[in-house]
Amino acid sequence: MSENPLLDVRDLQCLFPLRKGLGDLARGKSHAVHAVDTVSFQMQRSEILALVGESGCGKSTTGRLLVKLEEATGGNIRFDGEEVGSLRGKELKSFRRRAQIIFQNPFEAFDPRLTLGASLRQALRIHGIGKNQAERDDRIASVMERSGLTPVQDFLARYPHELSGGQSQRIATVRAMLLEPDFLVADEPVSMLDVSVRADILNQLLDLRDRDGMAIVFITHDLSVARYIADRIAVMYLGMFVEIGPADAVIERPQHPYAQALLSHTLPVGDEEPVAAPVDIGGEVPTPVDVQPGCRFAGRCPFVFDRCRMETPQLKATSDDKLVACHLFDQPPA
Amino acid sequence: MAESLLTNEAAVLPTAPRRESRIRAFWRPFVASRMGPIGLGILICVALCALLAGVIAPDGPFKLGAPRLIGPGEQGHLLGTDHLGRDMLAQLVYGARVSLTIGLVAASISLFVGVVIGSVAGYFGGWVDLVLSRLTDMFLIIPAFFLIIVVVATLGSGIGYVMVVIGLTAWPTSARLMRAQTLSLRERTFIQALRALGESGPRILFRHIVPNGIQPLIANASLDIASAILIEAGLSFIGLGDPNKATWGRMIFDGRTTILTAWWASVLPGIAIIVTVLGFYLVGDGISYVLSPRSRKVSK
Amino acid sequence: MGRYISRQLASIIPTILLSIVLNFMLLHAAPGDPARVMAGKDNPSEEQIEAIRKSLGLDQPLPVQFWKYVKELAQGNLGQSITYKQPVFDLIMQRLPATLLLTVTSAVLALSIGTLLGVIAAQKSGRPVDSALSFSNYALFAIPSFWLGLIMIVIFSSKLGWLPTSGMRTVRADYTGWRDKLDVLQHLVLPVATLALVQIPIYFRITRASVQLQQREDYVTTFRATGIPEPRVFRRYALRNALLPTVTVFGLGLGFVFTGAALVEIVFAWPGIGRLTLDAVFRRDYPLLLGVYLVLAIAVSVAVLLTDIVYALLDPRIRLR
Amino acid sequence: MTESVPLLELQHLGVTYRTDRGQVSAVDDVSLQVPMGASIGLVGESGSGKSTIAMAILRLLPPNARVDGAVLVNGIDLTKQPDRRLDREWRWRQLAIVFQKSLSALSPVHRIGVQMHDVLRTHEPDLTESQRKDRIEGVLAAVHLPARVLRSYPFELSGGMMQRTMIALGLVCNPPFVIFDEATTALDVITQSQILGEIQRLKEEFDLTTMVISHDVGVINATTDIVAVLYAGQLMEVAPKRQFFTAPRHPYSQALIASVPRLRGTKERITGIPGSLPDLAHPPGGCRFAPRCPHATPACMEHTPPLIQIAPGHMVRCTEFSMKADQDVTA
Repeated sequence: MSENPLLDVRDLQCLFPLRKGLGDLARGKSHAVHAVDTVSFQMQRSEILALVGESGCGKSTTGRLLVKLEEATGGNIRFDGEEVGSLRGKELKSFRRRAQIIFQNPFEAFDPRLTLGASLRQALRIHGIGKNQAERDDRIASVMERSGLTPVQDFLARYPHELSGGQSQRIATVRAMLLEPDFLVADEPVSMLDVSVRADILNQLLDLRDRDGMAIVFITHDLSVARYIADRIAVMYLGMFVEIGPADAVIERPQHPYAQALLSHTLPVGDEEPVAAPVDIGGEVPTPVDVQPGCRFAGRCPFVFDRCRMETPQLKATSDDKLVACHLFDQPPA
Repeated sequence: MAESLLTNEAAVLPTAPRRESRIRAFWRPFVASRMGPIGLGILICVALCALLAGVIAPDGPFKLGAPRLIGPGEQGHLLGTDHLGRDMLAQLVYGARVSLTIGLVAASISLFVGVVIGSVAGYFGGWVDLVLSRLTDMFLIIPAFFLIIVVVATLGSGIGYVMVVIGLTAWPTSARLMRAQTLSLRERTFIQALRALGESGPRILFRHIVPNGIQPLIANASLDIASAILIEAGLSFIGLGDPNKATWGRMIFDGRTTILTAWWASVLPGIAIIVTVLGFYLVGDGISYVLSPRSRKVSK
Repeated sequence: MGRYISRQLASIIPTILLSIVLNFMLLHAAPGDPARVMAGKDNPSEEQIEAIRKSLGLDQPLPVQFWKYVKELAQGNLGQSITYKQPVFDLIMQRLPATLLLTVTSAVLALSIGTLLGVIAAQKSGRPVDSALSFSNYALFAIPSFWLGLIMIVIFSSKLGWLPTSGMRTVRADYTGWRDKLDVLQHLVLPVATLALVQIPIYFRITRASVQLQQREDYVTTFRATGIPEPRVFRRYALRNALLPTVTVFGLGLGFVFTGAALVEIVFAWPGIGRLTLDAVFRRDYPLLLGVYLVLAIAVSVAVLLTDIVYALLDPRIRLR
Repeated sequence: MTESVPLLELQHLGVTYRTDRGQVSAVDDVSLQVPMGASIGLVGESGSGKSTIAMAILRLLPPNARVDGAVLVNGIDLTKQPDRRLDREWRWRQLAIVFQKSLSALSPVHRIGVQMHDVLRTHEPDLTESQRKDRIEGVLAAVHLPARVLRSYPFELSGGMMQRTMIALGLVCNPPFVIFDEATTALDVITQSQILGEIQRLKEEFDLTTMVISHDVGVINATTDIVAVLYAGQLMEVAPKRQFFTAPRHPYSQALIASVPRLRGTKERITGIPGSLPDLAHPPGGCRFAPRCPHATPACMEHTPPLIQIAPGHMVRCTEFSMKADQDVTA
C-alpha cells in the first residue's frame, strides 16, 4: 500500500437494477444485477494491470467505472488523491482529460461521417488544447508519427471505413494520447483484431508505459495476451477479484481454483505442455442476479466445503506476494 | 524526433481508396433501385406545373365565364371546365401548389418535431423518456384525422392551420424511429468515446447522434408528405379545406354530383393526387434502397 | 407474460388520460365563449348563455371544471349534443356498430390479402412479380379512399347496376331476418371493398419487408444445410417468424382505418360515426365532436392492447419472460 | 495407408462474388484432400475465404457467388448435382456443419425438440416417433445435455448449451463428415476448451472425419492432425500439425505463429505482420502475400507460385520453393 498511488479504488460496487414488473413492485422485491461487487486495488504510474475473466465477470464495467462512463453505486475511486465520484462540470472535464479509454470495436471508434482529421481536432478542441489550428495540427502530426502512422496527411483525410482494423485502433489510441492522459483503460483492444495485427497495438501500449509513464488497465479474456503485456494480473469472477498479483506469479503459480481452471483451459499453441493439471469445473457461469452470501464460485468449485457456502471469502495476502480470495488460503489457525 | 515506435517500416496503406464523391455514392444505388428515378421524374413534372402555374393559367383558377362542363380539348380548354365553367387545367396546376406546400411543410414539421422528441427521449432516458414516449404513443393511437377535424373546425381551416395541424399529428412515427436510432447509437463505440473525451451531452446528441440517425427518417419523410397530401384532400373533400384556395380535394367534391355526365370534373383531380403521392412513395423507396445494407458490397 | 401485459396496461392508461386532457383543452380553445357556442346559433338571450355557463360551471376555476369534466366522463356522460339534443354517448353508441362493421371487415380483408401478396412478393423478390406487386401497391396506397368510392359507385352501381349506390339498407323495403341481412350485405360490399383496397398496401409492405428479413436469418441457413427443401423451410419457419410484426401493425392499423372509414361513409352515405362527425363539424357541435374523438381514441387503445396480447401469445420470447 | 478415395476432395476450387464494387475473388484455386478419418484444420484470418469454402462445399453460397472447380465427396462432384438430390442424399446425411453463432442458429419461436425431429423426419421418414425420440436423446446424451433441452426455446439456453445442441443436431443423421465453422469462437475460454475436448471424444465415438475452421491457432492445435493455411483466398501451406507448429515453411505461416503470445517460454517482443489485407476486388498479381512478405522478391509479384509438394503430406505455395524445385529438375 504505497502512500499516494495514482489510482486508489476502495470497495467499488456497481449494481444494475432490473426493470421492475408490477408484480415485483407489489412485493417490494427489487432485482439487481451485481455487475461489480467490492473491488479494491491501487495503481502506480508506468504500470499495466490486466483484468482477466470470462464474459459477465464485470471487467468491462470496472473499466468504464474508472473513467466515469458508468456511475458506481458503492465504494470510491481516488484519482491522484481526488475523489472521482463527486466530480461534476469543469472538474469532471479536467479529470476526463487525464483518464482516457480505448474500446474493443476499432471499426466503430470514430463518427463515420467525419474524416479522421476532424475527429482528432475535435478531441483537442473539447479541452482547448493548442491556441490555433496550426498548433493543433502539429500536435496531431507528432503523435501520429510516434505511432508510425505516416504519411500523416493521408490518414487524416480518410473516412473511418477506409481503414483496416489495426490502423483504426492505433488512431483511436492516438486520439486518447492527444490529451496527454496519465491513465488509460484499454477495454479488450485487440480481441476483434487478427492475431497478425495485434502486435502493433500491444507494443504501442507497452511504449506508452515505458516512454510516457502511463498507468494502463488492460482488460482481456486471453491470459496469454495478459502475460505478454501486464506487470500485474487480476483474475475476476462474477464481479469480484479472486486473485491478484505479479503476472508471472499468477500465470505460473495460480492458487485460486478458478484461476487454475482458467489457466488450464487456455489452449496451448504447438507442442507446449499444458500449464496446469486440468481443473474440471462443471456447469455454466451463473447469472449475477440477487447473489447469495458465500463464495460465488462455490457452485462449480471442486474443492468446495461448507464454509464456502456461508461466508464470502476476502482477498488475503498469500506467500507468493499475491492476494487470493478463497477459504482454502485463510484457514483460521487449526 | 524519437525514431518511429515500430521496429518494422511504416504501416503499408491499403491500396489508395478509390473514393466516390458523396453524391455519386448516393446516386448510383438510387438509380439501381429503378423505382427511385421514376418517382423523381414524376415529382419534377408536378413541381414544374406548380411553379409555372402563373404561366400555364395566367388568369388564376377561379376565372368564370367559360361554358360549364365542357369536355377536355373543347373550346381551347385542354382539360375542359367544371360545373361553374372554371378551367380544369388552371385549377389543377394551382391545386398542385397547395398540395406540394402542404405536403412539404407538414412533413418538415413532423420530421423536426419527431427528430427532437425522439432523440431527446432516446438519449436522456429516465422520466424524460417515459413522458415523451407516452405522448408519442398517445398521438400514435388517436385517429389523427378526427383530431385534425376537431382542431380545424375549432380554430379555422386556413391553409396555414391545416399544414401545422397535419404536421403536429404526423410526428409520432418519425419520433419512434428516431428514438430507436438514438437508443442504438447511444451504445455505439464512437459515442461512448466522445463521452469519455468529455464532449457535452447536447453536442453529442445534435452533432453526432442526429446526423447519423436521421437517414431512415428521410426515407420516411416522403411517406409523411404523401399522407399529408391525402389528409388535406380528405379535408377539402368534406368542406374543411381552405375556402379561397383551389385544392384537388374540393375539385373532386364539386364534380361529385355530375360524375356520370362530366367524368373529368372529379376523375382528373383524383389522378393528380394519385400521381403526386405515388411520386413521393417511389422516391422514398429509392432512398431506403440506398440506405439498406443490401446495396453494400458482399465482403469475406 | 403477466409482467408484459401489466406493462402494456400501464402504458395505455396514461395515454387515455392524456387524450382526455387534450380533449378538455380543445373544448376551451374553441373561439369565443364556450357557453355562447354551447347555446347554439339562433342568438339566445343573455340569460340563457349565463344559465348554460353556470350549468357547465364555466365560472369556476379551470382545475375545478376539469375535475367536474372528468367525473362526468367517468359515468360515460360526454355531455349533450347541441344539434340532436341527446346525450352524446347514446348518439355514438347508435352509430358505432355500423362503423365497426365497416372497419373490422375491411381491416381483416386487407390483412389477409395484403399479407398473402407480401409473402408472394418477398419470395420472388427482385423478379418482375415482385416489382409489379410493389409498384401496384404503391399506386393503391396513393389513391384517396373517397375518390375510389366515387369511382366504385360509378362503375358498379350506375353503369353495371349490380349494387346499391349508398346507405346501409334499401330505404322503403323493411326486410326482416336473413333477407335484411342480405340487403345489408349488398350495401356493405362496395364500401368494404373501397376501404379494404386502400389498406392492403400497409400489410403488404410490412409482410414483404419482414419476410425478406427472416430469409436472411441464420436459422434459414442452418435448415438449408440440413437438407430440408427450401419451400418447407420457408413455410414452417421463416413465415411463422415473419408474420409476428404484421400482428402488431393490425392494432395500429385500426387508427388509420377510422380515417378512411369516415370519408368512405360520407361517399356511400353509410350511417356510421364518420357522417355523424361531419354533421357535428358543420354545426359546430363541440360536445359531439369531442365525444367521437375520445371514444375512437379509447377504441384504438383497446385494439392495440388486444393485438399486443395476441403478439405476446404468439412469441415465446415475450410469453415466457 | 491404402490409396483410398478421399472422403472430401477440393479440386481448384474458386469462388467469385459479383458486387457493385466489381468481381471479388474470395477463394482462388484451392485444392485439398481430406482422407477418411482425418481431421483437417483450415486456419486463416478475416478475409481469408475459409467460411466461403465451407459454404461452397455445402453449396449454400448466396446467388451472387460463382463457383469454379470441383467438390468431390466420395469421388462424386457435388457442384454437378441438382439441388434436390443434394438435399436428399448429401446434406446432413454425408456432411453436416456447426456454425459460429449458435444462439441464432435455430428458429426462436419453435421448441428445439420440434426442430430436431423435423430434421430427422426429413432424412429418415420411416422411423417411428419413439425411434426418433431415442435417436435424438442419444445424441443429446453424447454431448451431456439433459432431455429437457428438447422442450426449451433457443433463447432459454446459454451459448455453451446451444452450441452443444447444434453439435448434437449435426450428429443426428450420423454423417461421416462434420465441418466446425468457427464453432467455439463465440464461447468463453473454459466452455470453449470443454466443447473442443468433447468434439475430440465424439470424433472417436462416431468415427467422424472433421474439418475445423478457425482463426485461432490454439483451436487448430487442439483438434486437428492436418493444417491448411489460407491467406486472402489462396491456400499457402498444407502440413501435418506437428510439422506446421514446429517447422512451418511458408513465410505467412511462420509470421502467424510468431505473432501469437505464449503462456510459456521467454517473453520476447512479438512483431506481427505489417500492412493489411489486399483488396480482393483488385487482387495483386502473383503471390497475394507478397506485399506483406519479409522475403518478397520481384519474382513473387509477377506470377502466382503453384502449390508444390516439398515432403509427404506437406505442400507449400511460395516462389522460393517453386524456384528451388525448378533448379532441382534442371540441375
